Amino acid sequence: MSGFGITVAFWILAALTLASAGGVMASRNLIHAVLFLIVAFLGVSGFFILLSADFLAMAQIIIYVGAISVLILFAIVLTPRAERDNSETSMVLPALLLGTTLAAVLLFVLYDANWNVTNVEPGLSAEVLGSALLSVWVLPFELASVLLTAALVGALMIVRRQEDEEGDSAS
Amino acid sequence: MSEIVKTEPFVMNIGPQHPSTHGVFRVKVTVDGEQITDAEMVIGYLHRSMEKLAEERTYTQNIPFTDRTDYLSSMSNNLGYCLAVEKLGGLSVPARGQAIRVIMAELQRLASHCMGAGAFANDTGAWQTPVMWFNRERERILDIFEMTSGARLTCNYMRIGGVAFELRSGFEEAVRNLLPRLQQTIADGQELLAENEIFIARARDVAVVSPETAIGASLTGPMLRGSGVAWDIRKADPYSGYEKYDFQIPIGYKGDAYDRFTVRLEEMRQSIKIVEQALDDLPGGPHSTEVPLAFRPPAGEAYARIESPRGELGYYLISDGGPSPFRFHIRPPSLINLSVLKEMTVGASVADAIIALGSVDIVVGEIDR
Amino acid sequence: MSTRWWSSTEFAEFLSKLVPDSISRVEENACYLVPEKLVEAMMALRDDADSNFVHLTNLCAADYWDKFEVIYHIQSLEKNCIASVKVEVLDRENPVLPSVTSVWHGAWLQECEAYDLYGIRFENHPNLTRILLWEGYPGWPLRKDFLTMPGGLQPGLNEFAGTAAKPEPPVHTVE
Amino acid sequence: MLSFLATDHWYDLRDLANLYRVVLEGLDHIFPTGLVYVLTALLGFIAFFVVFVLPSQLYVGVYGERRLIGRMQARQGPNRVGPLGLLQPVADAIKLLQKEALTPRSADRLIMWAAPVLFVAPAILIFAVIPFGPRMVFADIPVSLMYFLAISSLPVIASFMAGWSSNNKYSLFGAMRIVAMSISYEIPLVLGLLAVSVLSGTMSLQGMVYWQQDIPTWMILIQPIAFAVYFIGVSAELNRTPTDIAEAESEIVAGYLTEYSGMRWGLFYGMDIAYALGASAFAATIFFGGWSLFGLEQWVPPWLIFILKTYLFYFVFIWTRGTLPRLRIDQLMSFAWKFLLPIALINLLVVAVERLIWTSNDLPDAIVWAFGAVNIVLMVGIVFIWAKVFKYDPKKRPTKPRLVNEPGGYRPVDLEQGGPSL
Repeated sequence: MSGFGITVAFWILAALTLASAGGVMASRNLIHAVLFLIVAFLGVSGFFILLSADFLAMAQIIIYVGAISVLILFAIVLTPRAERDNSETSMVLPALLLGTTLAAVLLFVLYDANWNVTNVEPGLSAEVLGSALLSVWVLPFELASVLLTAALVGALMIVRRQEDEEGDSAS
Repeated sequence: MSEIVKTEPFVMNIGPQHPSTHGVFRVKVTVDGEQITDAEMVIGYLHRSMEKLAEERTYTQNIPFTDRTDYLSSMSNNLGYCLAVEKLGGLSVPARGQAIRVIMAELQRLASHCMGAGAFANDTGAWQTPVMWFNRERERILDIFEMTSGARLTCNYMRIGGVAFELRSGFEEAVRNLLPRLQQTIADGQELLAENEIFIARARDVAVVSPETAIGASLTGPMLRGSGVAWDIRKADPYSGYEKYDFQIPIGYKGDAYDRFTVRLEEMRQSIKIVEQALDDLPGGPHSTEVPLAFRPPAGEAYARIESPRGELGYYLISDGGPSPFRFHIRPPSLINLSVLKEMTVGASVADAIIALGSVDIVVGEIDR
Repeated sequence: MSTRWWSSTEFAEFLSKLVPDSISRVEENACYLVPEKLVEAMMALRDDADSNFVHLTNLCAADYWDKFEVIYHIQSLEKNCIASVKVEVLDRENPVLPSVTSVWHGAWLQECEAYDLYGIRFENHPNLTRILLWEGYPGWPLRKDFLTMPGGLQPGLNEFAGTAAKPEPPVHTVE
Repeated sequence: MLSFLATDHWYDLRDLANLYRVVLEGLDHIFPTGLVYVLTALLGFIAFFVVFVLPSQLYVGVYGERRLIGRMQARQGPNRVGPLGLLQPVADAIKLLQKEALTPRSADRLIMWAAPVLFVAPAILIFAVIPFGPRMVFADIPVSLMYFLAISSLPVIASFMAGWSSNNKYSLFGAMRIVAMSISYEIPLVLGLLAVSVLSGTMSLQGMVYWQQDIPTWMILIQPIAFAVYFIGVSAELNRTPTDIAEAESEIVAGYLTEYSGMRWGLFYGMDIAYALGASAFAATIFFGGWSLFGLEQWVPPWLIFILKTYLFYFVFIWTRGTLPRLRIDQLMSFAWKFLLPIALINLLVVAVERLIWTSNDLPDAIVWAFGAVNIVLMVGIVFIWAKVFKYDPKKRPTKPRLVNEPGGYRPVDLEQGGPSL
């Protein structure tokens, strides 16, 4: 990471991402929060591009912006309005405590970690990523897919209604 | 669990200003997701109290009112009203007048079904193309009306005891030139819509009305025939000499929106057959009997009905011997066909409700009168 | 082939066998039923195999200054016959009649219309509302004495009395 | 293969990159180095947009579509403003600019204002990776296929914002429909394109053009299933008939655009066309050989070939719009999940096997023709089997009503012996 343009882009992206992440927390309206979240996702994908990880950046946009945020939006719209807004909670103090602790730990890790500058060529092509996922990391990859499938089936089971089952067995 | 995972129902207004309500007609639907759980129609936006106005005017003066009830089939409305007055007064119509009335009524049926079929195709989402194709032919029929009566939409052509004027020269040729074009357009409609996979997927099994429901709900016209009930006033109770013509009653299979559409298309073909026969042996003689302008029928009552494009159009007249009717009641097929609106729409999606509404082929002028 | 009209005498004879005491009087063009027995008689006419009046074609009301009449045109599709039945409503102040929606669903909207324009209340109607005019419209416009009724259109008056300015509808947010 | 014939002279119209380079070199003498980098980006966008997208939008998208649909609907179409009505799009734009952009009182003002802006940005970005010629691609990134998919998933968010913020029930319906549609059709679309990527072994659009030029073939001949899946998926994402349920004017008035007016609406309308053009350009690149035309690109300007292919594909969009009715949302959903997704998966499997055979046995390039034949046979077979499984028989369905001579009561349908199947 060098060069004037890249540095400027980094700071702009950082400000944008942090500001929109703050917006996610601060906004009362859940839809606004999700829209802020989308901006944060876009900012993160911008960082990936700055790191020459094109594939990851694109995957970030497709999966997080194109699919997950849209699903969240869909879920919010279909939820009854009474349960939609960010309501007050009595857990403000514990949450604050937990958040501060977590931030402290993360900052410590950031400070303490040994940030080596390697000579590895930056850039992660899709081929390299693909072969790594399906050779070295095949077990975690497959485990993740099994987990996701299980979650999918579980979600289906939860929302499945009684009358639907009857209709299915009849047909 | 299912109580927790559910969507929130909300009330949505379809109309009175909506592209698919064909006029100022409004349905208040309660929607759960895309599914309709309740439907309530709100009408009366076009109410002009014609039944009250008609009690103040003479029998002849009332003919233009009938034009304006069902404004897509003014000739049929004229005919129904004149038949009722003739029945009340015991008048007869000369053979030529009857034949001209049949030709006009059938051309009007063609024009009205052109509109109905095209608008229904528009409701299914065929973006304006069928509407324009059918309207092109409808315009040509309206040209013939203009040539005959001087007006395109509100013709005011029938009179008590016959028709207003003799046919213009060149009428027969114009109609004979028109009929093959109409055949072609109907064939196009058959291919473009009735045999279209998407159209079948949209209209088949949508808004099904069982024959029992249809009869119980007093449906008439293509709505009733679509449910497989063979009932056509032209056959069952012939008027104006319909018994002389050879035609058949099209009836549907299941009573869904698709059946109603195909029944309308087939009725257009049958109408062309009737017009051809009527033109072939158009009798000579006078076109009308002499009836005084301030016609005073004897005291009594009469109920005359015709098969209008939308169903059984009845006129119920009570006379007290005066120059104007004591009671003038129109049996509006559009309104009564809407009796099954709730049955057709509840449980369906919004898109299907639009199809259901389109398949009824309502005219708001007739609903509200 | 044309539709056979049942004459009033034929109809009265048939119905008196089916539901006794349901006919109040017989006139030349129609047969008058007793309001209390109306639904029973109509149900019997619909279900009896000989009459088979399954289709209510037309339902309308008429005002004869001193009384109302409600006219039913009922027909059989299979036998291709039609009959005209009437019921008198003598009470002008509070006209009430049993509803025939339980016999024919098709009576629903037509009874609503008769209620809207004549003010005849049909008992046991599932949802008797004004359909053509708005709720709260003063008077019943098709009555012969509409102009003399309170709230009716007075001669020389250009506006309906009782059409007060409506409040502006509140803004609803999408739920 | 002959090498690319275009020279480096700036007047060689076969490669507009020359002109662009000359301009940049000239500017390089004037401005400091860093600024030229920024100017390159700006100029590239402006060049792409002004030279190609804007005129195409106005004249193919607005004028051409209206004229052609007018022709299909037995009417004239715009023919009053200017010769042959050619100035009609300009007049429309001026009219839209003059109109007031209304905002309902109970709307979410900020989001309603931001939605058209967010809708426009991806429409411009999408053309950044489309190769117009061998050297005429603005950003030749190695994952341009992914880039295209990523960018084309963004307008959904803008449409949703538009629909939600208007605070109108029709708009909300449109927003919900477009969201549901896009997440359903995104999956078969990606899987279909993945098969293309697997076979050609690249994710770069320029790489795919070169691949098709080298074989030489068009991808549509090799992978008809992928093309069918792409076409259906992209029509659903773009709201073109028969899948325009998000703007279905006969059902939900104008969907998420109901409350928009003036140029805000105009931006949505114009950018809808730009997306359709982008999808057409993408299809022309991936499935129709892009700027190559079996050697002809050495004499004819490649960008011209490419633009003509794009317009040809766009014409199919117009054609379907003028012809087909619209499907219902649950039909579209079940079609996407029950038909398109399995068929895309089967296709992906078959293509992956073909690719494995090809690369592991070191077969010659001509083998892709055999693959193409296999794929076409497979497609026909799958559709045939599908029809058999669901007992689809169009000939047995009655499309005309029964005819009777005598009136009477209900006539039961006789379903015995060769009767109609309902």
